[in-house]
Amino acid sequence: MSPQFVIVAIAILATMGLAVSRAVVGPTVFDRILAANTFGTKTVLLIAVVGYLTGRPDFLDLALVYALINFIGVIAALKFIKFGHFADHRSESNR
Amino acid sequence: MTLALDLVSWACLMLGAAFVVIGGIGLVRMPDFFTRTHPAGLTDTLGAGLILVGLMIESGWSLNLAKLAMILIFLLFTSPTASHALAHAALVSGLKPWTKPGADSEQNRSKP
Amino acid sequence: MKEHLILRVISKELIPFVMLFALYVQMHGDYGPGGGFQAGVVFAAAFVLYGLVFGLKTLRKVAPVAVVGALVALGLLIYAGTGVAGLLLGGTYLEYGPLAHDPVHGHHYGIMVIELGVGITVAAVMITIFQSFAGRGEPEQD
Amino acid sequence: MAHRISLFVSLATVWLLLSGHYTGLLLTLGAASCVVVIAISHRMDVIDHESHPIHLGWRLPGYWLWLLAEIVKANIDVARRVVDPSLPIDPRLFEVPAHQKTDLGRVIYANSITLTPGTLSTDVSRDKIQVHALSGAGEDDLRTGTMDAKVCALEGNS
Repeated sequence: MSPQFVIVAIAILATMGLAVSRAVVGPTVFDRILAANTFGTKTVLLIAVVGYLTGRPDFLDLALVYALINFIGVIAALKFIKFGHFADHRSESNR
Repeated sequence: MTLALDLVSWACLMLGAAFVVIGGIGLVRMPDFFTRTHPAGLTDTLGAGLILVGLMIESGWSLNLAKLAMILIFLLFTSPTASHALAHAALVSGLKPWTKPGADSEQNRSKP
Repeated sequence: MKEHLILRVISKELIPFVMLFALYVQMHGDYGPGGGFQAGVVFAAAFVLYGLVFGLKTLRKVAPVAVVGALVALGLLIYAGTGVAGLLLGGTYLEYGPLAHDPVHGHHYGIMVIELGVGITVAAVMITIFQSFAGRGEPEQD
Repeated sequence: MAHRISLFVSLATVWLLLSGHYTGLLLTLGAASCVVVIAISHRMDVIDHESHPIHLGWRLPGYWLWLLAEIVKANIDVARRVVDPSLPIDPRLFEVPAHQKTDLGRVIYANSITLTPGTLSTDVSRDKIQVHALSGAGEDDLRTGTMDAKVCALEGNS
């Protein structure tokens, strides 16, 4: 087991914990989405690092998928809190 | 792997880990949403970048290097987009940015 | 969100690569983590992003409900058809061996075709779910 | 048409880098996948000069290198502010002029601003970009107009 990966994994986990605490405290919904986004990108890193830690770099595919889903999730959450639904809006004037 | 590369990889991973943790601390310490996006950007740019570069050096010339590069490029494309969309939505919804108490920076500031 | 400049440009850049990645996951089911189900979900994610950014109406133009519905059935037909093909060629239902002269190749192709069927169905179902759920609360006009 | 060819080339490159299995069957499937993706992208109308900026050409890598140096500098600055016990921040919201001629140029500029921690673009309009900065230093950096000029140079005259 390589110690540098363990240290990095612990650092990432600590940051994820901090992000979760921010998501719980809030106070606004945007803080929570921001924290969720940070949590998501840290998960991507964690998957990559754990892949190397366990000697299975196949995990990188999963990290790519997670990065993708994270981005789409944030956009979807934003659209939802903005309009309350995903349908086309009459006045989509959000340049 | 040669010793030099090993050392560079170690340095990248440790520095990246440090940036990620500092970003996490900033996320908790900062006073309002807009200031919090900056440390969050810290973890997504140099934090993620250094960790992924460290892993790239570790994997040597292989397809894993290409995949790590793809993850990095993907993050560098999406993370500012998500931050911008979030900040824009917050501003449109009427969230007021926190300013330093006592300093009315926008009026007092002389334009250089 | 079509007017949102940055989101629009970045999505246009990303969507083709998301779809390609989905197809990669689809084709490499035997070699790494992946397979039909995951590929279908990722493929549908590209359409969900498109629908979120460019609007539901545009998404319906690109992926009409009727076509997507037909694809759900097509995927299922491919799956069942492979099974029946095995039956007709002298094996049991969903036995891949008889599909080629060499049973090993038969297994290989059989699994690939089955996964393709799964992938098509999952992607189509996901897009259908998004279209119908996103349509809720739609202003009753057009 | 040039954009489709360049998209095909980049898709094929990505496939080859991802795949790692160079057998006849998988290469054929890969080529077929690229064609399918281009067909669907064409239907979605997402292939054009915005999504596939081949006209920027070789100027892009040079810009990235410059941006990388900026990102590193900004990262160190923000990290220093975060760990400082007195939290020396002075956030402000302001607008900077954007002289880019195309939407793509403005997108590159806005995303570059966001990508350097300490500044965050919050709104993009025709000739200016609204920015939230963590400190006066970030604002001064942007007000020099170096990044604006770099992105304009990247756009070229095409």
